[in-house]
Amino acid sequence: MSKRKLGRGVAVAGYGMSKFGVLPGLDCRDMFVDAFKDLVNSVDKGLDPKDVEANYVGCCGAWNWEAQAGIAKWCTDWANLVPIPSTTIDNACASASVAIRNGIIGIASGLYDVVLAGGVEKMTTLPTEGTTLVLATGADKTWECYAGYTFPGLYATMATAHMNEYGTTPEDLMAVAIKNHNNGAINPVAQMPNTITQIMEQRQARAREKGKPVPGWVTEMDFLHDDQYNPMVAWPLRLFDCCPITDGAACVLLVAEDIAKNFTDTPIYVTGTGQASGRALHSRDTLTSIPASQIAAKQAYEMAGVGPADIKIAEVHDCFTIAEVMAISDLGFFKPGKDAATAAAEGKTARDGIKPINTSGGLKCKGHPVGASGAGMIGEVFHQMRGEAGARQVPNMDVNLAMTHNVGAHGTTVVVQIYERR
Amino acid sequence: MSKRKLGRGVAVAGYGMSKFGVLPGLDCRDMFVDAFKDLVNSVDKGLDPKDVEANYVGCCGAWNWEAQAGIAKWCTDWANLVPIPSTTIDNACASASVAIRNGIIGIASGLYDVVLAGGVEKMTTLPTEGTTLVLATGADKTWECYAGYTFPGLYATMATAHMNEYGTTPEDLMAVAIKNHNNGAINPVAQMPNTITQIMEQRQARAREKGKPVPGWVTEMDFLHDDQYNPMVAWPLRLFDCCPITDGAACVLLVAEDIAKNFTDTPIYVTGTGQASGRALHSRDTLTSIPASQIAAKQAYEMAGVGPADIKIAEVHDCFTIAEVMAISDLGFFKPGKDAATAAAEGKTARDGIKPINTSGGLKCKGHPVGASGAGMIGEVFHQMRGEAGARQVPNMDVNLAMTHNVGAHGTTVVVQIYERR
Amino acid sequence: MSDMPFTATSFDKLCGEKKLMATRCKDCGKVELPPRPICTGCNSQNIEWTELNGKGKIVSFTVIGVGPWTMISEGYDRNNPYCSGIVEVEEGPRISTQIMGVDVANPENIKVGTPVTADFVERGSFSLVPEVANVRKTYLVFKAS
Amino acid sequence: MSDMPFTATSFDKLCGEKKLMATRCKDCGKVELPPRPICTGCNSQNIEWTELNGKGKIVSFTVIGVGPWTMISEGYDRNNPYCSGIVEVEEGPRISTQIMGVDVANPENIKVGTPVTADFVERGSFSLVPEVANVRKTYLVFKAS
Ligand SMILES: [Zn+2]
Ligand SMILES: [Zn+2]
Repeated sequence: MSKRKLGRGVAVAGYGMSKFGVLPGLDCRDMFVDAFKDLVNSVDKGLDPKDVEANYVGCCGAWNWEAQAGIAKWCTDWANLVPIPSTTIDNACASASVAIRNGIIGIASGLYDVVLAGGVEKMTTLPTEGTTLVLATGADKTWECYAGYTFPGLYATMATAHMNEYGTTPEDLMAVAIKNHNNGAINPVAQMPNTITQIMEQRQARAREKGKPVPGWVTEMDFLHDDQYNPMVAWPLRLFDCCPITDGAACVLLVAEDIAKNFTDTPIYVTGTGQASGRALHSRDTLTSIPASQIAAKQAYEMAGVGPADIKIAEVHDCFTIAEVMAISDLGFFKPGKDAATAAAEGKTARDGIKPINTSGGLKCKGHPVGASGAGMIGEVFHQMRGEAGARQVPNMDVNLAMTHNVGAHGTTVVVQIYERR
Repeated sequence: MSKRKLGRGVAVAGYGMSKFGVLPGLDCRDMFVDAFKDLVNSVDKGLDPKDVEANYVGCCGAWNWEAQAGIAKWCTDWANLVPIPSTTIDNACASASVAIRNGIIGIASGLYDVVLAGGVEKMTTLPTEGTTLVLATGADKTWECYAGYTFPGLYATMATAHMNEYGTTPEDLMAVAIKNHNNGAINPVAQMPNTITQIMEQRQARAREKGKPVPGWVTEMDFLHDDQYNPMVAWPLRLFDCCPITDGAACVLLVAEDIAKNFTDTPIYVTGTGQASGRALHSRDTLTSIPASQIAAKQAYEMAGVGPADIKIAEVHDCFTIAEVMAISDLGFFKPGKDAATAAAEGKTARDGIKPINTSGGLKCKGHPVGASGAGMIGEVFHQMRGEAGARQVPNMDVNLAMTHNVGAHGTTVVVQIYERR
Repeated sequence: MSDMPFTATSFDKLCGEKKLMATRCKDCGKVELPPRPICTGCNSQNIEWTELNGKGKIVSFTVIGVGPWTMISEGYDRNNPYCSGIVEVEEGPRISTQIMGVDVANPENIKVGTPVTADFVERGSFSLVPEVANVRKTYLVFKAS
Repeated sequence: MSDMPFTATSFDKLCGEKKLMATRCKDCGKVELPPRPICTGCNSQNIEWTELNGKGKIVSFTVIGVGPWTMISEGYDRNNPYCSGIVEVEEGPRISTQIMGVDVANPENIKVGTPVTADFVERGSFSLVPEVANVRKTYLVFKAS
């Protein structure tokens, strides 16, 4: 296979999102409408909804969480965009990125000029056990779930392998959570807008108020080692190694390159896109990297004509801390093993580090409404590349080239995309 | 919106399907593999699986019927096509057509040359009540299902409106079933390969064997009016107005026009594609046609540069008999009302009629594995256009231009595609 | 009520208070039932709640024997079918609804155009998942007068 | 057995007979567990069943407190967690499996490379839908020796 180019350039001209969090009373279409309204407001030169020609919506679990199939068409309807084609895509936690990639392809094909694409997820309708089970259906039900596997369990198995192969420590993983909380704490749209220190202090204050023994944590690592406050979810992963359960929707406005300036003076161009599939965990040659990430990244780099060193910032899939460690080596930013595992602890992936990763706070803090998360990632790079990230804006760096990396399930789908601001 | 053209031509070069029917012991990926194997065998000049670059799979209910989300990637895996991008699409009963349309768009964009696309559904794991409910989630759960609506109920409401507005009779609808059974009876891959007469005779013979009173039906209409043997499902629709519940998978091989002859000397070119969304039934201006069908058809006709009179044969969505009546007027083949309602009874849509419709036997007889049905439709036109339909080959007609029309849910998604043999 | 979002949850809550509420576009006046956050007439987001008088007429209908769980659990089955249909309310919009008080044993006797009035019933929900299915709520229905 | 399709259903049926069966490519010899209808080594469809000796070793693992329903219904929970992991069988391939007979209270004591042997247990199924969840079947598990 030779290098692939899209037949026509595509740009991101707008971004919108609903609240991310526990949103009682709002169903998928309600949240999608909130995201769509926010998107319309984000388009600098205005968007006439009548110009939108197609809607691609990622969603993983509405079939079970909401007893509603084919959610895209109801989102289209409630946004008053009928009769445009509406396509519901389920690629687990990469659903929104696959939806967006298909929107990009739709424009590249010449069929559309203006496409709405994103995702939505309503996850808090069931108790945690039910949500765990619905999420697990994204893995191989027959050959993984029957073995007792849950999503935290699958990533935990990769963490165990990483520790065994490279000497990675639980503290290396905790450092990823600390870094992402540092970013999320200054992200006004984050579900968990607090540093670990702030969370510690809140817990201590609450204990003090209730007249209970006040935990004597001094450092964030003290807190993260506390079995009561940071319990084991799937050994060796603890609660703070895991992203929260989130309701939310997010979407982007994709437009053909030649008309992008009609919508904004600062569009973000999609210069590379890659998508790959992976097998069940037990059928892979490695447990310490995600092969589909490497393949999707290679496709995106080749299409964009750039390499890992050229990427200024990246939003990568950190549903679990170990996922970020694997991502930053699979994407070529750090060497596999120790180099990747210690990048957060050494400040290399901080906002002021050599390769800022997940400046939004990542899925860990921003929240992970699974079908929508890939769109949320693009939101962060859209804002960073346009200098609109406020307190999170990375310092001393012109963010003219950025990447999103979205993993479906435990690596059975990966989408990598590269964006350029010209 | 001006007329749209695809940036690059696309052809169908192969077709495969699993058995359609009740297939105990086979899950979605098993059936998809059967369809894929059949597809590989169908490619005249051979297909090296390594040349397949993407897989789009439609599926409506695996989330509930099989507790497996994101089925595309597991189909890709079991067909040994990892790591190609795999996308799961849920647009209710139009899922396979939306999957195929996105495969077409993928090739048109320049990103792919060879794409596998189709669908799969495993519907017989639950009792009828459960299956009814899973299907209903394709409608508007909040505003239709809560009102007691099921899928037969929604189409029955359209039938009631059609009868009220145009004087359409139950016998007009029964004539559609009789015609489709006449076609399905000579389709070796049909789930119900029998004429109504054959079914009558089987039932009479069975009664005779068991020493029970033998029903005295003389005509097919006698049988179809028998409340015991053709019970009411949702008034005015009876059992034989409804398609069966079906397990099955089907897929097509899509290739770029410029390389189509590498695969076969008789590719079928996709010259028009249209897709539209529709609202819930109560929010439409009409109950006697499906607006999204008309819009999707207009797009497809404009892209192909042809009109209804040019189409030689069509596979249209006949999940219920009333659906075929509405389809053949929405697509412009017959006038709305009496003309469309009586077309089957008058033989106009028979194999030797002026506009043969559903020569395969339609969903009614071929079977309706909901997520796969759109691919099955293309199979029939593929065979008819290549003169490979055997006993079903339409007489005295060069089938060089054909159409597929696939409705998701009760018209919330419609895909119309036009094919040309050059 | 003025601060209730234009959602199904709000509508359900209002049904629980036996109020049949629609949304109304403050710009073009279009009344929407089901309620909507964006006007289908003019795309306005300038929406308010408005109470309906509960009167309407049957636009079309069916009689169903095998319904979803929410109906099965109420005792409806092949021998005890129910009528669902589309009702147009006097204020204009149409909604899907169960229609009570009609001759379900003889559907040919049910006439399009029959006047109906709103009523409310309480039932379980719509899902294969018991945690969701067992949540009870108030449903809008219509009754032939 | 030679005529059993290369499906999960066949594998389950064979588990019910306490047979741990894999598939083997007749062209290139590759053994596959889980069984597969198409060889991942050479794309051949020329496949046969082959019985495994049931011996393997732990490749990686985790210990889970909140499992899917199929585990919850067996009594596993935060206070009674279980170990799931990946086992490489002597014949080559790897499979996900529950691993019994390991120190789940002290996961740091569970070692990659520990030898295990196949065993079979009976349980309910994996679904939120009771009709599916309540179907019992025989599962392959591995036990630390
Ligand atoms: Zn208005
Ligand atoms: Zn082989």
